[in-house]
Amino acid sequence: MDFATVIQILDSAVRLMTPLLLACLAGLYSERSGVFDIGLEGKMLMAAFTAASVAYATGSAWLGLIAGVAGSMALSLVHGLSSITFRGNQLISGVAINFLASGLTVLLGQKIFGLGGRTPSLTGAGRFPEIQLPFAAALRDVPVIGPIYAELISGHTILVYVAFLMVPLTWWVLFRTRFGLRLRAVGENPASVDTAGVSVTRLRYAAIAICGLLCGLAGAYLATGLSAGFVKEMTAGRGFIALAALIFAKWRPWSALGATFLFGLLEAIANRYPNLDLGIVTIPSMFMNALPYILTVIILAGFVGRAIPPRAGGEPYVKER
Amino acid sequence: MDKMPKWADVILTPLISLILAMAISALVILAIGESPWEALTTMVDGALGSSYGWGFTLYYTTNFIFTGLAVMVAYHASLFNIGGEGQAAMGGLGVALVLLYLPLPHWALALPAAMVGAALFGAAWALIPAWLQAKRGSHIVITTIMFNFIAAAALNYVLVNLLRPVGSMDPASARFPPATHLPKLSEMAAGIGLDWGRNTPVNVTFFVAIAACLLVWLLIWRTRLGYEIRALGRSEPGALYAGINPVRIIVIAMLVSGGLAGLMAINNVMGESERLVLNAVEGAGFIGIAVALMGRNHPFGVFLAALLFGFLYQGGGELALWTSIPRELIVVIQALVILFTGALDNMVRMPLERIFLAMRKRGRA
Amino acid sequence: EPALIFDLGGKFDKSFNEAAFTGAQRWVEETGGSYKELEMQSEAQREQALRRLAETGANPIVMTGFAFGDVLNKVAPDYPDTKFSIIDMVVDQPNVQSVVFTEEQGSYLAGVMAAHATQTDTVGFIGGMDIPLIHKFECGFAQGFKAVKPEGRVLINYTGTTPAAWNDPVKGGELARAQKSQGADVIYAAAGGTGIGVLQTAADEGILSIGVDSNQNHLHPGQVLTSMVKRVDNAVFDAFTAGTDLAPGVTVMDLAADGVAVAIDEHNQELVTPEMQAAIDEATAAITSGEIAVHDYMTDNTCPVQ
Amino acid sequence: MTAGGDTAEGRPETAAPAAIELRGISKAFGPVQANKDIDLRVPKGSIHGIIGENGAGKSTLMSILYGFYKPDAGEILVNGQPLTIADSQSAIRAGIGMVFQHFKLVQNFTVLENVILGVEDGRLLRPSLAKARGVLKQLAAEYGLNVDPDETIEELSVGHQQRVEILKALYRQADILILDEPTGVLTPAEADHLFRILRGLKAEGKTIILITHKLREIMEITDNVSVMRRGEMVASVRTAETSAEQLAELMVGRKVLLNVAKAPARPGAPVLEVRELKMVDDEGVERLRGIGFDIRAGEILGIAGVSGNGQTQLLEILGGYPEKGSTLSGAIRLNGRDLPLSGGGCNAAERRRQGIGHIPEDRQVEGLIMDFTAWENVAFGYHHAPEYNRGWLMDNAAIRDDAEGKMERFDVRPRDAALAARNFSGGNQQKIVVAREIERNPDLLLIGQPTRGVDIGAIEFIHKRIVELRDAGKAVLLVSVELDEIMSLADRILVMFDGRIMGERLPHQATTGDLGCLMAGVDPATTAPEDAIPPAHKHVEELPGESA
Ligand SMILES: Nc1ncnc2c1ncn2[C@@H]1O[C@H](COP(=O)(O)OP(=O)(O)OP(=O)(O)O)[C@@H](O)[C@H]1O
Ligand SMILES: Nc1ncnc2c1ncn2[C@@H]1O[C@H](COP(=O)(O)OP(=O)(O)OP(=O)(O)O)[C@@H](O)[C@H]1O
Ligand SMILES: [Mg+2]
Ligand SMILES: [Mg+2]
Repeated sequence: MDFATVIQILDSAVRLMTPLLLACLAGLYSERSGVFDIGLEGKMLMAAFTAASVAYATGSAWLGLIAGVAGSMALSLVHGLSSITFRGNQLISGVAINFLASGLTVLLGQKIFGLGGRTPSLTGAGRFPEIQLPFAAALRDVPVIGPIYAELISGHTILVYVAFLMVPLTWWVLFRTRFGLRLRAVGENPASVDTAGVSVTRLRYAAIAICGLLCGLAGAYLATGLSAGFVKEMTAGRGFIALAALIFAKWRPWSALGATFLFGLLEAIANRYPNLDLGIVTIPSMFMNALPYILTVIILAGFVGRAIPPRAGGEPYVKER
Repeated sequence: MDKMPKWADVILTPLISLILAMAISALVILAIGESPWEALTTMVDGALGSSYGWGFTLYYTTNFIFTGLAVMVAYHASLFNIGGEGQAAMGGLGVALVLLYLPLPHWALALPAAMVGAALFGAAWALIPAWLQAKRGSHIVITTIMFNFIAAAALNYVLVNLLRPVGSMDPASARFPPATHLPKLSEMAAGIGLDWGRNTPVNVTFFVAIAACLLVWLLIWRTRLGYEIRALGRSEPGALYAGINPVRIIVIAMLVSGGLAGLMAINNVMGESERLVLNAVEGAGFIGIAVALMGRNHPFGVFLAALLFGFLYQGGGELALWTSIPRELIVVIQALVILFTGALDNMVRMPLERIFLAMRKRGRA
Repeated sequence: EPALIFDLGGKFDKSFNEAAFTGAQRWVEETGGSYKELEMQSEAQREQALRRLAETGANPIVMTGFAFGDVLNKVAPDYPDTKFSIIDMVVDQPNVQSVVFTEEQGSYLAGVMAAHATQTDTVGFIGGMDIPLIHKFECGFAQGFKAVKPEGRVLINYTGTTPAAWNDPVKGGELARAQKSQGADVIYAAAGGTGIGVLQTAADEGILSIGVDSNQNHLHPGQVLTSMVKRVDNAVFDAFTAGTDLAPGVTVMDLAADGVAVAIDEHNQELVTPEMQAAIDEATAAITSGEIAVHDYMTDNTCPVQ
Repeated sequence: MTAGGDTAEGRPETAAPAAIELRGISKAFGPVQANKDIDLRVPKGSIHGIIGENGAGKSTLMSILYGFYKPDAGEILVNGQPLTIADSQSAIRAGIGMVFQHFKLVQNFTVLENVILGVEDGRLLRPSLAKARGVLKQLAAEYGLNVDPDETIEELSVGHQQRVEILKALYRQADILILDEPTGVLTPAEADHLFRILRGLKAEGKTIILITHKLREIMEITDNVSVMRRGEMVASVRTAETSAEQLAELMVGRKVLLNVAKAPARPGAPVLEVRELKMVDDEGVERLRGIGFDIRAGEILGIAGVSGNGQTQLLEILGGYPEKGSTLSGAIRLNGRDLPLSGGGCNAAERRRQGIGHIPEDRQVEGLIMDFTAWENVAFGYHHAPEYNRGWLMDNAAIRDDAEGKMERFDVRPRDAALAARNFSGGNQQKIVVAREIERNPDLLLIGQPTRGVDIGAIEFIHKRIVELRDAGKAVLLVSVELDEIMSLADRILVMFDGRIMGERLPHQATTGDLGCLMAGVDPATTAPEDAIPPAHKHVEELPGESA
């Protein structure tokens, strides 16, 4: 494997990890506040659909982005209603949201565009362009650094940079601000927050809204950044992988970066080497495609140490029984 | 003292939730420019209006009973088994292997043999997530989801490379020998001179499913194992105190759960398609979650909820077949039913409780 | 009144279901007739749908997809007066017409074109779900390519092993990029909705792509080399037109019968050089005359070229 | 009108507005009426005690005052001003601070983070943390409230965690401090330290409300005391004008014997022998550091100690379910036979078969399945017993019969075997557990905190049954944090501290001061008396009637 190939694989990994990273951070906010969310997949899907629809109708990727966020937030609100206000089962709510998104996107898409749930292909300003960072062209020929800068770092859509910036930002918010302190506290022991005179409900809704926002970005990136339009079920299980990455990362932002990078890298390698020839055996492509799932199980089996979720996670906060 | 009578909790709450889900569904139908009333009549007619419709409704019901019971048994041990899909798919593989490779002269022999195969394969597929949960604490929700994906990949590999007859386009196994075909309910009805549900897939497995309901009820509420499953599900420290081995119970509960999910293959693989096709489960594993929840984790409730979802499935199928409403509408309706009966049930329960409390206070005064 | 049944992928699958729909629409436009259509919702419904249509008097009944084969074998004898037509599968019944396509031949031509268009001597193939039918496309494509460029390279990727593999344009795009980075400059996508992503990325990256099933040249004018069209629309149109006189037996829609072809229209005319056209014509002639026998992967699950 | 009204009116403090005045407070949780039309006056600068049985509604009342629950009816006046306390924020603003019975701390936060939570200055944490660090240092100096501000809560002992809770309140500049059962988890010395702090706060003019089950503490520190029973305020009196006996009677509504009458023990052969028992938990912390003792037939061995010093682990090991991932060494012998410490033979079911009964420390988490019916719980742990089974199936009718008999004999109320355990009151829940374990006639009965949070009437009953079991020639191991209970029940007393046995005493020789020192890890026999006994202990010993 030569240097150029490594760069190309890394470049692909960056693109593939971006939706995972955004969704993973989305889950991080929600779960850190004590609300488990297996509906990331559904929210991303809904966002991808609304983003693509509006981007197509208006010809503006930015308006699409806003719509994507709105679509995802709407589902977040449903999740909030069931798991915060009505203290329902968070897992079930998540399952329902995934179903809802998978049905509604096609139903509405078919009604609006008549293409069996697909949106028409986006062109021009309906998509987020790849951004060439300054001096990318000039530096391209500098050895080592040149390709890294020009090909790996430069040349992604804005949402990729946003996703990466979200990591330090999330870390900062979580560990350096009042909001972060309270958010972490409410996921660990909501009663401590409540007795401190801060509303548990409001904090959790805020967390869930951020979760919706980030899932919205992830979905919009899928539909208007990576590809040019919506295709039904286009999230293809990425929400679940993001969830696994979140557990792998033990609910920490920098680790989330690492975990999603690992999954992105795996997929990039599987794409590049569909039949991985290890000399003695050749791993068939069917196995390579299932590899992220198998790996997730292996990781969860505790080879990275036990992941302890936020203590109040999954439990509705009940003051009066 | 409970806040409201048990019947209200068991019947009234799900019923009102269901009505709410239906009301929202009606709005969705309106939003896509169709008539909810027409949709409803099409569904009722198609699913319940004839012995033909019933034949299909009961066929789907049978599927959902198995997956619903599977979710329910695990739930009593407070395990959330989302892996019914993969376990049922693997159960299909078990059925196929038994029927293709064992010379079974008669369905009455083939049925128990296939049941063993289905249950074993389904249980085996639940074993690893169970063991990981019990021993390493990895979250069973995630592992079972992953195992669904892995099952799909594995099944694809097996069907395409191992079981597919050469020259066949179809990633499906060969047909099972005719001797192993299960009697359809319509044939049994014809046997007693009744013209009921001709050409519908519902078969003897329906009775197996009902027997499974009874057995699961016995298991959970009448046996020591069930007692231990329920105790562990309610309190792990309590279970330890009582000498119940959590690892053992988690593994057994998941094996039973996976086995039940696997048994679904008797209905769809052995009873209906009579060969193993890709994606034979068609989401029944996920619907099992809703069925168990709506059924309040009681076998009788599971039966009723499975019937409801059987109706939705068949009625919705008819809707998509004969009207211009896309089939995804069923998915939306299912989602709403799951949401309202499973996650938003307190939205109904809380006001109901208040009403019952007020009534009781007035009664006392 | 004829009827058309779509398989589980649905009417708008960007693949043969959609092609069948197009054929039916054309028949409606030309004859002013009307037809019944159904979309499958679940496996168990196949038989139900067939019987219900037969009982309502629909004739002929056309269905797309090999998955109906098994059921049709069972149902057809019960309705001897009804004519059935099944696409992509052979069913041996007196009232059934089986329509099969020689996708390997069409793909062979696509391979020939790709070989002429490539400047890097490397082309790519991206399949959807990893099933034998798609290997048939892959193998034909590789044969055509190697016939022109024996030393060239064909990169092969499959999107996945679950039905989700048909609907993952993101992964399709990423696979296309991976192939491009390995030198491929023409990529053939046989992957349903995933293919949309492949074509899109190829256009974005300035390389050529080849569409499948329906004519997809118009999606990115000037950047789709061609589309390997499978004239399912013709099959449906013919069946509808024949009506109750539909001839039973196996109809092979091959290159000679215009069942498969590489689409050349105003969107890709400029890409087709005279020598490429000549090569296409030559290969077409050789295949129709039997001089070249394109191997069908399905017959033995192997492919003579790698 | 309650007694409180009369006494309060006659008092000189009424002239000044009370720090707290509650009028007609009512609160229901669903069908449970936790507080019924409650009036309470707490004069400024006083320490006010509140006592009452388990479930009497004390915590609920205080939580209402703190804005944690909303009252259904009633009025709250702070410093004479009517005030609606909508949430804890408004309570904090009104100068009210509360230390809850179950601490409301974030376990993996540092002390500093816990202190500033909810009262941060500004959006960024850094300035708040810096400021809090300064204030804490000052408070520590002022009241002797030392805690390392950078330690995480889970690393702190319970006593220190409580300090953090008090610091939280003081940091919020509370003038009125509510403490809900603060001493349940403290050693006598720690409790004394706490009381010194409270006196210091009182001297500064702060008002303190103290909830406790321990009459001795009420007598020791409060100025006034209110008694609650079944959600109602039954009396408010000046502490100086009442006695422990009178308060106990007010609490339960009848005369209570504060001491158990029992014949001297006639110990027989050893039933349980424990030798050099060591245990290291999964995090590598040594919880038991070599424990050894014998219990003989017809003897009650009491183990005193502050919770968290290895008693829980000891009970779990003897009960057959040592903590997951722990390593054990040493030996346990029952009736001369070795019991396995690990492996297949080491589980609670096996121990029961060998004749060990176990009343666990926490009935709600271990002893009962709260969602099971009473009859299902009667079989809990014994569900394999032949009399409860018929072949493959459990014999529910037989279990139910048995349960009804037990409920009858132990006076469990309501006598409805089909009621879920969670719908019984704490005392009755405990009676179900006690009935189940005692009526099995075990050779050895392990008992953890038999009367924690149980009302005085039920305590009396449970104590009697334990003594009866002893008199029937059985061995009893009694673990309790209540010194009074240990001293009145046990025939011999061991004191545990930090996984070790600090010493052995006979009840009639021991004093609370002596035991208290052992509980704090100081052996008065080996240390000079001056250093060992904290000054406040003299005071404790002067209290009448309690420690004998
Ligand atoms: N989800 C449900 N849906 C419908 N009916 C239910 C449901 N749950 C319980 N029931 C009804 O309530 C009755 C009692 O059920 P169950 O077996 O749980 O009772 P139980 O109190 O545990 O009885 P037992 O003490 O005999 O075990 C059943 O006969 C059943 O008809
Ligand atoms: N959050 C709640 N929801 C429902 N019921 C409650 C709640 N908190 C308390 N109760 C009930 O209200 C009653 C009074 O409880 P409370 O905790 O105030 O008693 P207490 O006097 O503090 O008892 P203890 O001595 O055990 O602390 C009890 O019956 C209890 O079960
Ligand atoms: Mg029952
Ligand atoms: Mg209390």
